Amino acid sequence: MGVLKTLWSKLKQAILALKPGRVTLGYPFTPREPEEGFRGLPRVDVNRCIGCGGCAEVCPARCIRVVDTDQTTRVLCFLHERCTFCGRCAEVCPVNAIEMTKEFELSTDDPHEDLVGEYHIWMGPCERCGRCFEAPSALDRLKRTGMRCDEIDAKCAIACPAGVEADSEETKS
Amino acid sequence: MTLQSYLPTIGIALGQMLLVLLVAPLLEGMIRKLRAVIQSRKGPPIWQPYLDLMKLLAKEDLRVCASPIVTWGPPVMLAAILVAAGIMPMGGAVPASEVADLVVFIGLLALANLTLAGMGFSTGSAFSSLGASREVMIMLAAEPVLFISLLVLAMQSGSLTFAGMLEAPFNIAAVAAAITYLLALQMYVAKVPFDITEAETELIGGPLSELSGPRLALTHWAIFAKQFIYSSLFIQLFLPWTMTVIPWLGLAIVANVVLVLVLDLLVVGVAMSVNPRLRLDQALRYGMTLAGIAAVALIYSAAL
Amino acid sequence: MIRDWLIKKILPRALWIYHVNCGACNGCDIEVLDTLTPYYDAERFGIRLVGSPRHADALVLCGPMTRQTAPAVRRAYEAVPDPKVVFAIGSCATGGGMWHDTYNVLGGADQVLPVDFYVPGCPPRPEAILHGVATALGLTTKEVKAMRAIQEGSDVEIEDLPEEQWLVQEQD
Amino acid sequence: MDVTAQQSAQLLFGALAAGTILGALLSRWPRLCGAICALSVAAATAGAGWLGAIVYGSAMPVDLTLPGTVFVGLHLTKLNIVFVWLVLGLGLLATIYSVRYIEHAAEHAPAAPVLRYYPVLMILLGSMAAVVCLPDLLHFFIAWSIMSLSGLALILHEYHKPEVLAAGIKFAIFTLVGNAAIFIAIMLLRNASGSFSFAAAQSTMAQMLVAQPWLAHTIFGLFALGFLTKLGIYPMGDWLPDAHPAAPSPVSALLSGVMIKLAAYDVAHMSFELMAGGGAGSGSLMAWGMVLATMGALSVLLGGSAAAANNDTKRLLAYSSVSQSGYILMCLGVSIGFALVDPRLAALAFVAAIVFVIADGVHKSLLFLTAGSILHTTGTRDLVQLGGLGQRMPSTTLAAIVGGLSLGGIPLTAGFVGKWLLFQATLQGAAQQPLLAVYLLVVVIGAILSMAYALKYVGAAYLGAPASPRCCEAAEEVPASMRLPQVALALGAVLGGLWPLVLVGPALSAWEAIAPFAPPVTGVGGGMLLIGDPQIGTLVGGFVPPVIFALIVLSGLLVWGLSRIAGVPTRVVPSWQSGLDLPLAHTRLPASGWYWPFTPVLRSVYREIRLPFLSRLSEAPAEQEAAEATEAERPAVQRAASAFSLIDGGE
Amino acid sequence: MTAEQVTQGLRERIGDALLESEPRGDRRVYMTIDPAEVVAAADELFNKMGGRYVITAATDRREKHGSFLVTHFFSFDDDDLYVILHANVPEDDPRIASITPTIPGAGWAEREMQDLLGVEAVGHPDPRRLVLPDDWPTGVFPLRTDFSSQDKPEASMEGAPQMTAIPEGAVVVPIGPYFPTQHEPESFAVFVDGEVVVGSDYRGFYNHRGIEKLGSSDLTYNQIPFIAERICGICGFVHSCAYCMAVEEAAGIEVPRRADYIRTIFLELERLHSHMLWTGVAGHIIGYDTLFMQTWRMREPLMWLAEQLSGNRKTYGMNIVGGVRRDVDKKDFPKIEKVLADIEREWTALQEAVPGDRTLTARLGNVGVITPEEVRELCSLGPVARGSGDTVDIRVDHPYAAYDELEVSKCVEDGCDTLARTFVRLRETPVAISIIRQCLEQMPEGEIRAEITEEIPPGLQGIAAVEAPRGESFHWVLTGEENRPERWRVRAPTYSNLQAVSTMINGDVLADVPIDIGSLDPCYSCTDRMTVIDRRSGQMRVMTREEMRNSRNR
Repeated sequence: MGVLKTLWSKLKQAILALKPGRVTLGYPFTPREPEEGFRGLPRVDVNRCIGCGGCAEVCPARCIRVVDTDQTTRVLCFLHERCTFCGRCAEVCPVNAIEMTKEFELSTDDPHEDLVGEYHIWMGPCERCGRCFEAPSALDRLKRTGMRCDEIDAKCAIACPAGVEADSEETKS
Repeated sequence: MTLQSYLPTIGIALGQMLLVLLVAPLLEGMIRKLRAVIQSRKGPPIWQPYLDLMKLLAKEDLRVCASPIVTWGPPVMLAAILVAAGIMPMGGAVPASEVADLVVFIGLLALANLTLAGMGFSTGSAFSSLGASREVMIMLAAEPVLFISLLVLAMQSGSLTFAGMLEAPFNIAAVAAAITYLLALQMYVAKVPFDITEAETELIGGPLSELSGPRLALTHWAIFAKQFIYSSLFIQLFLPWTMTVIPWLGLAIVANVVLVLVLDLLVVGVAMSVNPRLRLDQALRYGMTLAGIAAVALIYSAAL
Repeated sequence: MIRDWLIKKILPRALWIYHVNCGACNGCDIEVLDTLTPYYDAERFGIRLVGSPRHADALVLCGPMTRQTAPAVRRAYEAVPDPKVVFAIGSCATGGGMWHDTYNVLGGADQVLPVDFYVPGCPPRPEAILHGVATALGLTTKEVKAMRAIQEGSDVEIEDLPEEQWLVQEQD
Repeated sequence: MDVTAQQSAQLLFGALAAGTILGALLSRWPRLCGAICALSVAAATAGAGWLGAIVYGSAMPVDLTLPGTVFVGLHLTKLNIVFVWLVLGLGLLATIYSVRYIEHAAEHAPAAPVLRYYPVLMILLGSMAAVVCLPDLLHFFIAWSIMSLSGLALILHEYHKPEVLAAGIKFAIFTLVGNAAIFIAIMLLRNASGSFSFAAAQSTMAQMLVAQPWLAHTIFGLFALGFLTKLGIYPMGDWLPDAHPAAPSPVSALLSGVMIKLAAYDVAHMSFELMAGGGAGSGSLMAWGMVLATMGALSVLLGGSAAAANNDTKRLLAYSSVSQSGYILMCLGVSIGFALVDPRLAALAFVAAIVFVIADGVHKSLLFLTAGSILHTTGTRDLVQLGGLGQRMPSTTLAAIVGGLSLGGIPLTAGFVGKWLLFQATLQGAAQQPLLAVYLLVVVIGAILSMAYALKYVGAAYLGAPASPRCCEAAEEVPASMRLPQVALALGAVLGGLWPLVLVGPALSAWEAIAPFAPPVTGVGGGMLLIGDPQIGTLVGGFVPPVIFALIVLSGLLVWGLSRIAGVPTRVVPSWQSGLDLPLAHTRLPASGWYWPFTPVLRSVYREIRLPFLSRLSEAPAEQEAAEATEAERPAVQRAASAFSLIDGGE
Repeated sequence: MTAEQVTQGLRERIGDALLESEPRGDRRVYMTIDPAEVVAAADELFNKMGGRYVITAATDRREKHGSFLVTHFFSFDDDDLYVILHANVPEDDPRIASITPTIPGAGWAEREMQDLLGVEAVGHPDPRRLVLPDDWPTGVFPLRTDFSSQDKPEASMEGAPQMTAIPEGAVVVPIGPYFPTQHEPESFAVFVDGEVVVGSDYRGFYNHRGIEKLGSSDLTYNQIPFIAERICGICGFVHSCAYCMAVEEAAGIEVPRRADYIRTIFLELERLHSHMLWTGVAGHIIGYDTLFMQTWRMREPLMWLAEQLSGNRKTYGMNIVGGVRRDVDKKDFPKIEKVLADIEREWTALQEAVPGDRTLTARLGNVGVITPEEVRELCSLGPVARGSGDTVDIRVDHPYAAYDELEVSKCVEDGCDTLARTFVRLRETPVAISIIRQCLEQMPEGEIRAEITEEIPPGLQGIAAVEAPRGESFHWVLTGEENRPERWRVRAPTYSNLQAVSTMINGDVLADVPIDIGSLDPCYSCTDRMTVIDRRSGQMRVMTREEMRNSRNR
């Protein structure tokens, strides 16, 4: 009797399992976009970037390097191989130069070559100092060295070509 | 009879062996497909086991010890199972009836089991030794059911040869034997819930855990072949009428293969999809209960 | 000869995987498992998760290589029969992730083993893992490549950038 | 012709007598002494061979007198000559094996001098050869007693060890009781017939079965009690598992391989010639047959379980002897039961019994010798301590594997032929006597148990990794004179399996000799075993080992070729331990852990008869009790401590 | 027990050794005691008053205070009270009496203290190395402030774990570091006689990544939520949430109510996916792959939903100190409702099928037994405790986020075995669904993130406990200078539960061990965590372009 009961319960389970039918997606042969709002690979609009380095400052994985190769060139180097795609860089960017794209097909056989974003920023007389970034909250405030951070010049805010005067003025004291 | 007169028998047996060798992986492939269907997914192609085996034949052969049992175990295991396949009835015909009977058949399968267990004990790893120990224990639970339920037929027909057993009358004892055989089929083929020997998630493959490359391929092949043999034997011995209605032997063999596929899908495939693996003691209790039922059937049929 | 053919033609269609966590947070491991489940069903390609490295063709590494796991991972690598492929899944296995500089982490998986394929992501979506495996198997092609850009106004070409030594402010 | 037979008998017993004397004289030089004794046994074996040829050449049994006497007659039939061969063939191999084994043992234990070994061994062989041939019951009893006494002396060879002494005393007590039963039976017969002659006993028994059936059955019962004691049938054969391990290994081989088999001869002899030949009704024969077979079946199960649960090489083998004796007795019981009802079936069962006797003689001796080799080289019998000897002693291992396969009853070995015949016999019998269906179940379970214990012996000792480096790393292959007997026996086991005629042929002749009233019906030719059923005119069982062998070789080559098709390289790697690097001794499953959850069940099945005064003498049972006690406590202790067992234990 | 009663009781027991007692609201009481009386105090709190031991933390405060701070945390669940017991251990004699003999569940925490800070627990029954790798040099303590976050002692990849004595006749079955049912590296050496477990030894912390060091050296307050989230890939949100709440409590930041609700939604989404994941994995462990496939199929839409709501399937990246980063929009509600409805429908069918399945119940019943007494002694949590009749559920007992306004029913079973733990998880799943529905209904409009204008002053403390799918996740933050915590201590629920494994598996059969361990829903990466935060050196160095591109490790 018990055996029959077991068999019946097993049969029911099989039927239950058959109900949804085959759900397997066609990926990778048919493309499949991530959901709206997905945070993929960050890309920098190099022409908008003002080289403030705020992204490097807040990055939890510390995968963004800011290097000044000479007095007029600042290089932002994104080491995507250890990027966690948290989107903090895009969040804090004062000029919205960073976009979290939907790219997720990042597999590669050579991450050190392929998973790099290297952005050479032309630093004009003002922006090279990077002072136009102001942290969104007191907790994010720059406390560390690691950025070239000259004395803050109030005039900069007015002259800023990136159009962040209002932001800068508000948060600056 | 001289030994030369057995040459045709040897030829037919070799033919059956080849058939089982080639068809057995298909059986596994179909089962995997069925499992995928029950699991709501597409699953691998049905010829996947062939690809697996071919791939394994090209992989490096890692050895943990130089024991001849480990070196020769897999070929011996597969050979023993193939010979068992060669002497069993196929398509309603038993060419090798006088060459080997049921006792030899069981002995050959036991040789395969013992070889597997021996291989497990040889490596010195806890997983494979425990797996080997379990293999013997499962044998202790499963073989009596298998043997006794087949002996019921032998008892009814008074003969231990397969040719004689095909003639066995179909009565209540035979039905009981058939049911116990069917209920224990999962145990013989060592699939979930009775894949206790290999138990990937407990013993990382048991006796197979130290095998790689061609030796793993042969062992897998032997397991697939065993699956075919046990299912085929059920069709042949307990449902012989399915074969006798087919006039032509070639067709009967095809029908045999098809019926084995159907049986395996319905019983093995479904059962392995909806059950968790049992613990060794639970499996043993199950096996011994079935053995007890089969024993009653045997004694009843002896008293008939 | 036969072996070469088998390795080239058959192996990619029957890739058995052994999963090795070198210190991951679980995220990647779960996503690796997820690729086996009905929606993604890696078994379509003959991929199977196996219990013993002896049966494996591919090692799937997740997580940053911690000091404690490194010897065990190396043993697992030794235990896999040739030919073998090593995948590094997730940002940690690719480049050490957030932990790349802590005292107990050696870095990415390639600090200890030769890695053949990397799938970054934190964790990578199951699709990304499938894509990585499919790329390795030759079913799809690599999508990502390095981004180099120079702001307008600069008169330097990337190729022209000198191989001089840069003054780097130590970040971390 | 008589002269020649007499001469060969003279050679047989003369050589053994010479061996006894020379062995005693030369005991100062162990190796020389052993070699001389081996030579004399070889000469005796030649005599036996010659004698056998003569017996087989004549249609009638051969009668002669025991050399050196004028009144002690020898009666040689095709049945007992098989046993004479077994005694001397295995005796020869055991003696050859002894040369280096005893030398080594004597060096390590001066308390067990060679003087107490070879002469006694020669006497044992002589008495065993004589026991089966003596037609006079008194002479028989004297030879039987000499055999028992010399056996006791050899068991007590190392009596300075308490467990050996205890085992010897246990053997003595059991044998005393058994022999007393035989003696009383002989005296009762003598009382009735007025003569010790077997022929007279036969006719008296025939009358008595009609006139005083209860007395006749008492006499037979007493005989059975005595012989079953010797045969090692549970419970009266409980001395066996203690005594066999206690004796030096070549002696264990002889005790297990030969001596207890002589009791099988006597059971067969007494039953057929006193009861069946004497004209007992088929009903009482069937009753006796079933009693004997039931006791046999019981022994099969008990011995098999105890063997599968044991962790001592020689003790495991000794228990397996209990089990195999059970098989023999089962066969004999069926044979006796059906002797008058269905002679064809009786013949089948009888043949099975004789095949079992020969096959078990061969593989059991072989396995005891390999166990002796282990003891010789590692100094231990404990399977828990052993392991991984395969790489250090390849020849012994190969021999042990063959022996194990035969013991386990795997096709193409001698052991399988016996099981095959037994299956045929029980199946046929079950159609007539449903009780035999139960025996069929016993045979099935016994067969699987035999595989389990054979695998345990071979697997735990030779395969895997060494558990205790102390024991196994110093192990080395034994000298050639010890390897030779092992290889010879292994070849014998394979030959018997591949060409069953060498086993079945003598057994059939023996059947003809012992049961002239029954026609032979089993057909055997060449390498084939075929059993036909005259009633339905078809084959009911068939086995052609050469064909199976050919098939295995062919398919083996096929799959081997398949596995080499890609020509893969090999690499030696350490075993996979989940990424850890544990010492092999830790991850090796000790023999005590095999076959869970059956081991505890199996262990409890066989209830050893404990003689209270002996357990005080012997340390071993005390240890065992202590071990059991701790085992019972262990889970409780663990659980109590487990609140923090991760942490306690410390460093 | 109120804060006053606790203080009173403790004062009676240890008298003047209670140096200071400072209740903060009704829910916290901070005490400082003389280290000599720590065992007596622990005994009083644990055994007499019936408190639950939470964790021990040690902090290197030698620079400022010249001492190590050893802190034991206790909880009174019925009264929503946490008791924090500080003891200052002098720097020249870093030793304190071990409370492990009194509270077995403290064993690991004290070993960890010895490993990482070199504060010796005197009288510890098993002072073996716990956390650091086998090849770690002795006498180097990574959580001390003089150990720079830049330091990496040379790895030799040698050295083997010390194993406890192996019982006679037992075989060591290494369950891990790499074992198919454990998807994380950790090693249970199970001692097996036949197949019966007669003992075990655990070597974990393979996943030790140094999180606590990162969290008190390199990272700032707002970087830590992301690293906290990566303590665990399954219940990461729990950790980031608990961290943020601890900082918020320390700094007195008022989080907008809407943010609380959003956190609650994600916490429950996480519980949902975690329990479904567990059910599948449990099925996989016992060889029931269909269960695995089907539950994970049910779970997948949840992952897509999470991706849509947060931008990632698992590491949501939602939390930040002061609130959350993304709003849950009204237009997403129907989608959430639909996913929940689908799951609820299928889950109900599953929930009905499991108790009637004889093979499943036979496999899960009566194995991995842990009695209520053992639960209390070993301080087990979550479904492990609730499967043994303990009613602790932080959501109800110590409400946080929006739970004080929601109806949460506790799921308690008293089978004490693996089956009971399974039932707890099966029943908690619909509860989680109902909580999310309540959140969607009751969620107020408003800001999602508090404006933080002030820097957080050093020396403040905050604790937060969150009911993770596995039990109580406990975070303690001691604020420091330079915009980063001085000490951040994490106690994942598995940390307590894992210590119960040896008790659970003893006497079971080897075949049950994987599912016994699995029934904890163990999360080794949580347990092995450890990040600490450290100052950057700010040094300059020269590297080539190639080097810069290839540099990964520093």
